[in-house]
Parts: sequence; structure tokens; C-alpha cells
Amino acid sequence: MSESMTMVDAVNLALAHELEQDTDVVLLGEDIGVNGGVFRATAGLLERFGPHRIMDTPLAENLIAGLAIGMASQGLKPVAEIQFMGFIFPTMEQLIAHGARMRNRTRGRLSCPLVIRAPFGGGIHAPEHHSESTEALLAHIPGLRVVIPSSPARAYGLLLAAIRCPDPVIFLEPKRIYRAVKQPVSDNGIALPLDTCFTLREGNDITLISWGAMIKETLEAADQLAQDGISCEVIDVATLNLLDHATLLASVSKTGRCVIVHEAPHHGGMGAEISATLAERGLLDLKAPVARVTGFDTIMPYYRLENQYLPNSADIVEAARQTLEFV
Amino acid sequence: MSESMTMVDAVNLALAHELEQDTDVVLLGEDIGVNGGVFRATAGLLERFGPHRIMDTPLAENLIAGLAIGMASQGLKPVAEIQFMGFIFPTMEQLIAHGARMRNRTRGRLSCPLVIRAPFGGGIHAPEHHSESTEALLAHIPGLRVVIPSSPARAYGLLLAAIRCPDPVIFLEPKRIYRAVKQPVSDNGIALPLDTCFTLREGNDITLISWGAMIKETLEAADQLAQDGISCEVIDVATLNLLDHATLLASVSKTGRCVIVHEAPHHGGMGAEISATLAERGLLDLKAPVARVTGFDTIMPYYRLENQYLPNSADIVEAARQTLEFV
Amino acid sequence: MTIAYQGEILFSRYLDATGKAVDTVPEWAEQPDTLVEYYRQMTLARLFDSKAIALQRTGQLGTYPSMLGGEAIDIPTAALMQAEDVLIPYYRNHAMQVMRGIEWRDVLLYWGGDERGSANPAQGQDLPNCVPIATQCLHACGVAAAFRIRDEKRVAVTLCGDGATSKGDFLEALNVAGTWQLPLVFIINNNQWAISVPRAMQCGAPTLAQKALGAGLRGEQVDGNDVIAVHQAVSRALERARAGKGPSVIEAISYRLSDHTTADDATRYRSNEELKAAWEREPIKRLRNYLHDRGWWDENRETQWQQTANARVQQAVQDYLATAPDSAGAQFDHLYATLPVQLSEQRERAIRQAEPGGRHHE
Amino acid sequence: MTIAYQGEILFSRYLDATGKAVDTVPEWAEQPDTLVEYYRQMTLARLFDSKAIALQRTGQLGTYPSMLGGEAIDIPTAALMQAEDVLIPYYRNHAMQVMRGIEWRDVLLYWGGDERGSANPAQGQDLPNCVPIATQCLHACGVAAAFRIRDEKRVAVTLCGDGATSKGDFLEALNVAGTWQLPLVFIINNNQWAISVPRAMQCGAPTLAQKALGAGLRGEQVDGNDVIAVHQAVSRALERARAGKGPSVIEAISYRLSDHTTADDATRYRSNEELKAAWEREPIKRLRNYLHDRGWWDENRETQWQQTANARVQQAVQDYLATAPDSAGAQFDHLYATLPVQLSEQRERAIRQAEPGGRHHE
Ligand SMILES: Cc1ncc(C[n+]2csc(CCOP(=O)(O)OP(=O)(O)O)c2C)c(N)n1
Ligand SMILES: Cc1ncc(C[n+]2csc(CCOP(=O)(O)OP(=O)(O)O)c2C)c(N)n1
Ligand SMILES: [Mg+2]
Ligand SMILES: [Mg+2]
Repeated sequence: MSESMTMVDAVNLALAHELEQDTDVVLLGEDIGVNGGVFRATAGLLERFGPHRIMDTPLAENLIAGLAIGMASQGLKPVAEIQFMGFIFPTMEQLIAHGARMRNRTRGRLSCPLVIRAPFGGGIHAPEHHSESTEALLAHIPGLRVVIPSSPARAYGLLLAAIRCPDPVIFLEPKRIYRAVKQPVSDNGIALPLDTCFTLREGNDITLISWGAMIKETLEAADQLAQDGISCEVIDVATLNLLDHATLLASVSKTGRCVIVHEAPHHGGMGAEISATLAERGLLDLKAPVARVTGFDTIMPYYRLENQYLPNSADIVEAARQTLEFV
Repeated sequence: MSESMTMVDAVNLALAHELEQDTDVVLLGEDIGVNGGVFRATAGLLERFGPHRIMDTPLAENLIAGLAIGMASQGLKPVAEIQFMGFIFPTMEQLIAHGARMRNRTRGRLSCPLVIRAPFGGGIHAPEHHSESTEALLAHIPGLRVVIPSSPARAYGLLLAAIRCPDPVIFLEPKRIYRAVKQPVSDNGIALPLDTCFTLREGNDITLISWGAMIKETLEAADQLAQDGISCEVIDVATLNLLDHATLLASVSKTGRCVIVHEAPHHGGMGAEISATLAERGLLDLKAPVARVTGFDTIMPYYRLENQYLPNSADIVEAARQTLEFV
Repeated sequence: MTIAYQGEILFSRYLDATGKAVDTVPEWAEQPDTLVEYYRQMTLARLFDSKAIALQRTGQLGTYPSMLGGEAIDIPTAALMQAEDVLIPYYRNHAMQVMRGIEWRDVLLYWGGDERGSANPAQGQDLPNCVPIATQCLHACGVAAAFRIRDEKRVAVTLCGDGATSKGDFLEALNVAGTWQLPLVFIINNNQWAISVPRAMQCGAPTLAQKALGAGLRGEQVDGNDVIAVHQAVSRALERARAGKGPSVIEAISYRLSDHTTADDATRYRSNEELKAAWEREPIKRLRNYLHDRGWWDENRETQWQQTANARVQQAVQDYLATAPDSAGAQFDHLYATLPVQLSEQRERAIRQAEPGGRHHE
Repeated sequence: MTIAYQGEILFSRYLDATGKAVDTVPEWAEQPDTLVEYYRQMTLARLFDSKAIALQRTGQLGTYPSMLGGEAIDIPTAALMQAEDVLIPYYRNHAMQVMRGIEWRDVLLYWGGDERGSANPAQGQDLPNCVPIATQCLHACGVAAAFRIRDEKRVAVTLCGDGATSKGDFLEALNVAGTWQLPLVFIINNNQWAISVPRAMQCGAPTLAQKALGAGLRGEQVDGNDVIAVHQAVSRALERARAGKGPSVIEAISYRLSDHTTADDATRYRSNEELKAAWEREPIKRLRNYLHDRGWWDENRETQWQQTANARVQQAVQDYLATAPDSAGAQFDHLYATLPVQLSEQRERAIRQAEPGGRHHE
């Protein structure tokens, strides 16, 4: 029995599912209780699971991360919400110095099965600091998995996987598409794998690689290109650490051409890692340089200019055409 | 009149020079006063410039960053020391949310001429958390310059430039070579440019690109390869943001082959950005895939295994040979 | 056992909820000038607030945080600061910023998604709005430290909410301010809520002012709906700071009469009764009653003033709406002191794609 | 004005610097068993310390932080904790870790650069050493919250230095502990120095215990050189926490008799006089005098005990030195619960290059 729902509903569904299945799962964050989260991702959970398991914390993200790590060290499975990714920076010392390495530094005596959820990205006319994409900062840290869904169904399946993962997972939710589309999601408790890309569309002429909200524009670009008879393979990376090289390399070895799309700034974004890997390990397969369509190397502007910053489908089409024209 | 000195002495010299020249320059950090810094980089400065300009703070890195930003907003030029890069994470909210964007968000009404200095990298048998290299986290942030010297003279000239820079600079000091070599440094007040790579050795067969302490192993590798008649061009990137693409591309267009070397983990390291850029913009020049010689995608192990983690010159030679053999 | 430390927090209030004096009012409050001016500024702020919310509701403004209920804290504080002092605001102190030099238009620009809202040179070295909670408290310490380093008799004033007092930044700031005896005033607008989290869930202590004691500095609590009490506390704190006698923390007890921001719906988490009760204690009515009782204000003046105030706000809205978006290249023009060569290609692309026919033309 | 809050911090001490009782000692201190055991553990810790420093000086151990001067804090605290309680140490609590199950060898392994030093399953759910200052305080809150969530009558105990009390983490931890009334004991080893920064430059307040007041929880101060005073304070705090009466902060005043670590040279920043005066107050001599006075200890027992202790430490050193480095592949084996396919090539490379003839063979 599957119901049509938005991504934020799917997040809520996955949380409820795991809270129900596993009493070690607890939620903590700011405004996640009575208020049900500023995006309503935790709506109804306090009522259903009580204040011992759904905890509004004092206002401090470093606290939230530290609490969650302490809880996780005792075998709980905390799922913490950071209200916006722009406020995730205070958690970084805890995540890098402790969360990512609790298992390693105790040689497995203790571990850190926690999930940090945070909405991220631009495009919703939000105030300052509410629109950035800094996934590359987290994906560079050994020990932290970084997972980003791009549809309601993948949000459900990947979040289940993240909560069940015995190690820490940063789960970034592209808020621009929180409510953009509805999709049937069945509450079947089936998790998706955390270490594979999802090939959303098969194609032969060019591989378009993206994640999160930009999957929307990427698919639109693929549609537009299809009208000109160009067959795009579209891959949702989904997990930025650890990266599924096999799927990406196989696709590019087939198409020989590739455009990588992300909102985050160009310089040092995760597009660089993917582009570098494709060229280093698939140089002979490449018929054209890999292209990156990304945000600028500037600070995400306030919302009046945000569409001047965010890549759009025309940018992707343009980059794909240039790549295809390369001989 | 130039004196032979270590990198840490050169840092001290540059600090003293600017403190002398510009009364807006102030220093703050932990143990930088009477103690002269745990690495002695600020030795003697309290005595010379007094407690109003050389400030030991309470123990809190977030505080240090926030104080420095507040001071910088009023036109001071604070140079803050973070004792080890492993403790820089509490500063990230301040650096990303404020330091990097003070000028932009006020359209130039205020600015943030600050320098954050931090020793980084492994290889000195230090305790846990004292050996990591996370420069990629900072270099991805638009608005933050990230600068890394690799010799006493460059430490002096680049630090002068960093202090004089009207915008924030993260100045990372490779502590493994703090005292590794002495070099004549003249206290001539001449700054080096913050936006160019330094070509340390010219060559024709392959370009070796690195920064910080790994320059040492990279030059050793170049020596070893020279014995086999292989001519290496060795480039010290020095400034990781903003990157001097021109020099890197020109070199690789000449040699057609490239090995990038860094201590930080492979996945999402700054090597990825450089490798990607070389392949994207210089694909036709490349005679072989760019190779990266890096730390593993693991947490820097405690010191008994650190040499198993850190790349060495043999690794670089090996990668260079493979690159050269590629046809 | 011996006593190693004793401390206390005093609470002060002059006017009760109806505007009756419950304590001997200070001399200046026996004269009309200051209080009438406060009244004007407070009502102007409230008027602006309702206009801004209306703009947001009609899609003409982004998310907007209302000042409703905080007027008696912000107005006297801004009025008492000297021009050369520096304000380090949080995101709810629009009226203070305007009193210190910017235009109401600038406030709309900021919340309307335009960086130029923080660019007005009239505000001097004041810091811009601060969204990341409590981070501004550390800037305030840096600003105050700069005064000390330069031996200037200036004071830094910073504000934050009750929720902000839970974040490490706030406490690190108090700690360094106390240790370095900085010329600094911290004002907590304890409006009882941090979005949906009530005051009691932020901190187990009976007052927030006592966090000052932990850091070795002065703390006091005032009725934040009482403009006289706030004036007195802020005067004390500013004088002490200016005289080199160190920093203070003022906890002003108010109530957030609005939703957290226009993006919030407070009926989800708080009761109508509580809100109604808070409206009984609100700051403007209290002051109006006091002014009326003294014969310093009446319906006539109210009507006239409302007209003036309305005109000002209308003008601000017009100016705001007439401001064209910044150029696409502006994203690059203020990031660094000079445009780095590495960004020039990106900047040109941004400009090109925003032009008519460009991929991002709107 | 009315009083909104009053609070105080009490200081307690039973033995003066010479070991004479200055207050009526508690009943248990009228019996030899506990105090003699404390004495044994404290001297053992000190012996280990000197051995570890010797190892470091001869290049056989990495940077090592000494326990010297903190023995009267750590020993009774570890002794009073129940096995099922959880210790969240900082980086100076080796003796506590050993009392709770690990081997002295493990301590040497950790500071000798080997992760296996934190792997001993005998320490159960205790957290490992914590180097990033004050971060452990938040873990302690998470641990205590876990007890509450699971309705377990266990207590979390965490320690930190005086410097650590300046870092936001410490204050955020106190704040949540007070708000949630967690079963938790915070112990500050106020040893007067944070590397080279003296206590007075960390905080302007007369006591560090009063930071508890700011967060609405119990704070007290004890003479940290007086094992009886520490025992009493820790007992009180543990009992309260276990009974669901909430968290406490204990500031134990001690002195760091050693350099900060073996990498430090304290003569650069503090005077010989100060150090000499501190040695007059040190905890072991004080206790030994008390034991001697009561006839519970003498030279004979001392000699015997020193032999036993020496043998234990020698054994630990032997075991440590006999431990071969972990395999090069170990860097990968515990990072994730199972080795991700993405890392298997790197792991093989690491193993290969460490083998004889490999590029990293040592
Ligand atoms: C670091 C950070 N975390 C979270 C947020 C989201 N947020 C904005 S306002 C707010 C509540 C603040 O409450 P309080 O400090 O009491 O101020 P008030 O808005 O009530 O005036 C939160 C959680 C933020 N802006 N910054
Ligand atoms: C976050 C962080 N910043 C800096 C350091 C470096 N450091 C190690 S110990 C120390 C001083 C700690 O002093 P205190 O808290 O008083 O503890 P003590 O060592 O005196 O017991 C510093 C600055 C660190 N380990 N972590
Ligand atoms: Mg509030
Ligand atoms: Mg100390």
C-alpha cells in the first residue's frame, strides 16, 4: 500500500518507521517537538513517541552533536536535526574529532550510529545563511557518510538506511524539492543501499551526474536534449562519501562524455572529486573533457539574486552541448 | 642583511615586522604571550609589543575567531593563532558565516582583514588530533584565502602578504618542516604574491604539484627521478584559494604529465580540484592521466602508524614512473 | 565549609501593566521629552512591523522577524547609545538600526533579499544583522576589545534572545568580557520563546541574568515591557562601561507577541490564553497610559503622529519597491577588496547570462 | 528593586597542608581502609607518572600529560563510581581509567601512539581520552541522557581542567544538564594553569564553581589536595545524581605540579616560588601525614608498597614495549563497521607497502 507524498512527508514516514521498529532510535534538535520541525519533518512524532524520545534541545548545534555522540556511544541511535545546513558549522568539531572516529579510536569498542539531518540548498527565497550547500566539507571527512536524496522514495529508503547504519551519516535534505513533487512511497521498511549511485535514466550519448535538488534541473535538461535526439544517462550520486566509482566510471566509459552538476561553489566542490576520478581512471574513455556546472565561487547571494547564482537547466543543456561538440 | 633561519623563526620575524610597521596589527590566541606559542612562533613579541597587542585569550577557538572578526570589523588587523589545525573546527561558523562574507554582506561598508594561523599536518609524533590536514574544508569557502608556505623565505613573504591582505586569510603552517631546514631570510618587508604558485624547479618530462610539508618529499622525488634522467617541474601551489590555474596549466601543457601530492585524504582533497581542472581545461595536453599521491581515506592514525599513512618520496617516484610509462 | 562566593540578581520595574508607577520614577521620567520621544519611536516601529508583515503576506518581502513586544527594550537602548558607540544587533533590532542611521528602506532591502540593506554608510561601524544565533556576541567582544586596544571611550552594545543564551558563543562572550573587563553591554531580550521552545526548556536557572554571575560580571533583570526600567538599566550599564568599570548583562523580560517570523505559526505551540495575557502587559499601552495620565499625550497628538509615521513608512516601502535588483555581477564585486583574476570569467558569465536573451534572464 | 535570584558557592576542606584536620572528619575517614587504599592508588599513580615521563625522555613514549598534583581528585572519584556508571575523562585521568578496568599498559599504548590503548573492553562503555578541550562535557550529557531515556539508575562523571571552563562546550553542557536535570557530575580540576595561561586570565569570577549557578545547577568548591574533601563532595554529587536530584559541578582546587605535558617547559611562564609553595600543599604528603598520625601507615608499609607498585609499573612498561605496532591495514579495519569496497584497494596498498621491501617498510 503506497501513498503519494512529498519528500518531507517521506522523511517523516521513515523517522516514524524506525522509531516504531527500534526503541534505541531517538530524535533531538531545535523545534522538532511540539512544533514538528520548522519544515514539519518531525510533525506528530512527539505526540506518538513522547518527550523521552523526541527531544527539543536548548539552542546550540554543538550541543546537539555532542549529545548525539554521547548517546550513540551508549548504543542509542540518535537522529539529530540541524535546522538549516547554514547552522551545521558548530557541529563540525564534534563530528570530525569524535563522531567520525569513535569506532576507529576505540578499535570498535564504542561506535557512533548517529544521523545528522539538515535541509540544505537554495531556491526558496530564504533569509541570509539559509541557502548554502557545503556538502563538500563533510564528504571529505573519513568516517562520515554523506547522503543526499533527490526524491520522496529515495528519501524514505536512504533515511532508513542511514538510521540503521552502524556508523555516522550526514543526511542532507534538498529543501527546494521538499514539496516540489509527490510520489508514491510505500512504508515497507525497505532501506536503499548507502553506497551506490542511482541511474535515473539510461542513455548513450552523455552522462549527466548530479545530486539533491539539482537532479530536477538535470532531468529537465535531459528532456530538452532528448528533443534533439541526444540520449542522456542521468545519475543521482546520492551518497557523496563513500562514492560509487564503479557506476560512474561504467557510465562514462559507455557515453564518453560527462557533465557534473551541483549548486555548491565550483572550487573544491564534490564535482571536482568526481571529475578528477573520471579523468584519472577513465582518461581513455573520455571523448571530451568533463564539464562542471556549478554555483559560482562566491557567497550564495541573498534571494533576489539567487537565481543568478543557482545553475539552471539551460546551463546544463549548454554545457552538455559544448561537451558533445568537442572533438 | 639576511640571516639563516627556520620556518618558525621566519613566521616570528614576519609577525614582528608587521607589528612594528602597523599599529593596527594585533595578535591573539592561546599561549602566545609569555609562553611565546607552543611552537615558539610568537616568542618575544609580548615583551616587545605589550599585552594590549599580544593577547592570550581564554581557551576557546570559537571565541578567538569571533573576537578577531569583531576587531577586524573596526579596522584592526588581528592575526590569530589556532594552536593546532585539529582545533580549528570551532572557528568554522565564525569564519564561514562572518569572516568570509563581512565585506560582501555589507557591500564593502565593513571588511575583515584577519589572518588565522595554524600549524598543521603530521609527521612529528604528536598526540591524537594533532596531525591532520583539512585545508580542503577552508579552501572551498568563497571569501577565504588559504595560504600554505613551504620554506622559511616563503613563510616570511606570504605571511606579510596575508597580514596586509584586506580580506581574511587562513595561513596554514606545515609544522613538520617548522625546523627542518634553515634558509637565509632577509627582513626586508617584501611580501610575496598571494595568488601565484611558485615553480621551485623547472623541468620538461613531468609536473609534480604539491604544497606545505610534502614539498620536501616532492623535491626528493624529483632528485631521485633526475638520476634517471627524468626532468621534473616542481610547483608549490602555496595558495589553495584562489588557485593560480595559469601556472599549473602552463606547466602541464609543457610536460603533459602530472602528479599531485598532498597529505590530506584523497577523497575531496584539494588535489581533486587541481586534477579536475587540469583535465577539464588541458585534456588535450595530457599524455597520461593525472595521478594523485595522497593520504588514505582514513583518519590519520596515531603516530606509530603515521608513516604508513603519510605519502613518502618513494610513493611519488612510483606514481611519476607510472605516469611516465603511460602511453 | 566556608562561603567562597555569593551573588544575586536584582529585578526592577517602575510601571505596572496599566502604566501606574510602582516605584519612584527617576527624574527624567518626570519630564515629557524623553518618554514622548520613546513613545513615538515605539509606535513607529510597530507600524513598520505591521507594514512589513503585510508586504510579506503579499509576496513583496521575504521572511521577516517582527519586533512586536520588544519595543521598550530596543528604543531606549538605541537612544542612550552615543553615535560613536557600536551596535552589534541580532536580527530583531531594525528600529535600533534606523535610530542609528539607516533607512527603514534598508531594513526592507535586507529582508527583501538584497545585500545593500546592510550597506548604508550612515550606520558607521555598526555591525549588520546577525542571523546565526549568538555569534554576534563574540563580535561585540572584539569590537569592545578594539576600543580598549585603541584607548577609546566607546561602548559596544549587543542584543540577543533568550534562546541565544544557550549557545556557547554567548557564554564564551560573557567569559571573555568579564576576564578582560570590556566596555560592553549585553542585552538579552527574553521574550519567553525561541521559535517554539519556551524559556523553561532553554535553561534550568530562574533568571538568565545570572549567567553573568558565572562569568564574573554584573547582571540584572528588568521588566522589558517597562521603558523606564530599561532606560535605567541601560544607562547604568553604559555609564559603567564608559567609565572603564566593566561589562554588564541586562535581562529584559518581554514577550514575543508575534509569530517567530512570518514563516512561523505560533498557534501550533502556544496557547491563546498565554498570548492574551501577554498583550495585557505589552509595552506601548503601558507607556501611553503613563503619558496620558501625565497629560503629555492625547488622541489628537496620536492621530497626528500616526499620520507622520504612516507617511514615513509609506515612503520607505515606495523606496524599497522602487529599488531594482542588484546586478548579477554584484555577487563578485564585494567578495574581495579587488576582483581576483580567477573570478573574472565567472563574473562575466554571470553578467552575460542575466542579460536579455541570457540563460538566467528574469 | 526586588531580588530575583541569590546563590552561593561553599568551599570545603578537612585537612590542612600538613594533614591536620581543620574540620570534623566524616566517619569513614576515622577508619583506615578507604584512606589507605586511596593512598596506595595515589602513590601508584605518581610512580607511574614518573615512569612515563622517563619513557618519554628516552624516546620510548610520545607526549605525555602528567597527573602530578591531581591525584586527590581522580582517585576518590574513580573509587566512588559504580561499575555501571560511565566515566567521560579528559586527557589527564589515566589512574581513573586504570581503576575502572584498563591496564597501565593501555595508558602507555595510547600515549605511545597506538589506538589500541582505548580498546580494552574491560572499561565497558567508558569513553576514551578526550584531547579536544571540553568536548567530552557534551558527551557526558549525552551519556546521562541515555541513562534517563532508558530509565537506568546510572551516573555519568566527567572531568575537565580550569581552561576548559572557558570553552562553549562546557557551558552548553552545564546548561543542558541543568535544564534536563541529568544524572551527571562535572568535576573541574582547577590546577591553576591551562598550559601557560593562569587561572585569572581564564575567567573574571572568583570561583569556577559559580558557572554552575549560571546554568541553574549545584556548584561547590573543594580543596582538591584534600582527598577527604573531594570524597565528600563527589559522594554528595553521585548520590544526588543517582537519586534523580540532578547534576552537580565540583571545582576541585589543585595545582599542576608538572609541566603541562612533556612537550612543555613551565619554567618559561611560572615562578619557582609559586611551584615551591604548591609543593607545600600537595595531596600525597598531606594524606601520608594524616595516615601516619593515626598510625595507619609507616615506613615499613611504605617500602613494601613501593615495591609492589614498582613491580606493577615495570610490568606495564614491559608489556607496552613488547607490543608490536599495529598492522598497516589497521587504519582501515575499524573506521567503518565493515570495510567499504571503496577502501579495499587503499587497504591492500597500505599492507603491501609496509611489507619488507615495500615503500613504507620501517
Ligand atoms: C546557529 C543558529 N541555529 C538556529 C537558527 C534558527 N533560528 C533562528 S531564530 C531561532 C530562535 C531564537 O530564539 P531567541 O534567541 O530566543 O530569539 P528570538 O527570536 O526569540 O528573539 C532559531 C532556532 C539560527 N538562526 N542560528
Ligand atoms: C579545542 C582545543 N584547543 C586547544 C587545545 C590545546 N591544549 C591542550 S591542553 C590545553 C590547556 C588545557 O588547560 P586546562 O583545561 O586547565 O587543563 P589542564 O591541562 O590544566 O589539566 C590546551 C590549550 C586542545 N587540546 N583542544
Ligand atoms: Mg526568544
Ligand atoms: Mg588547568
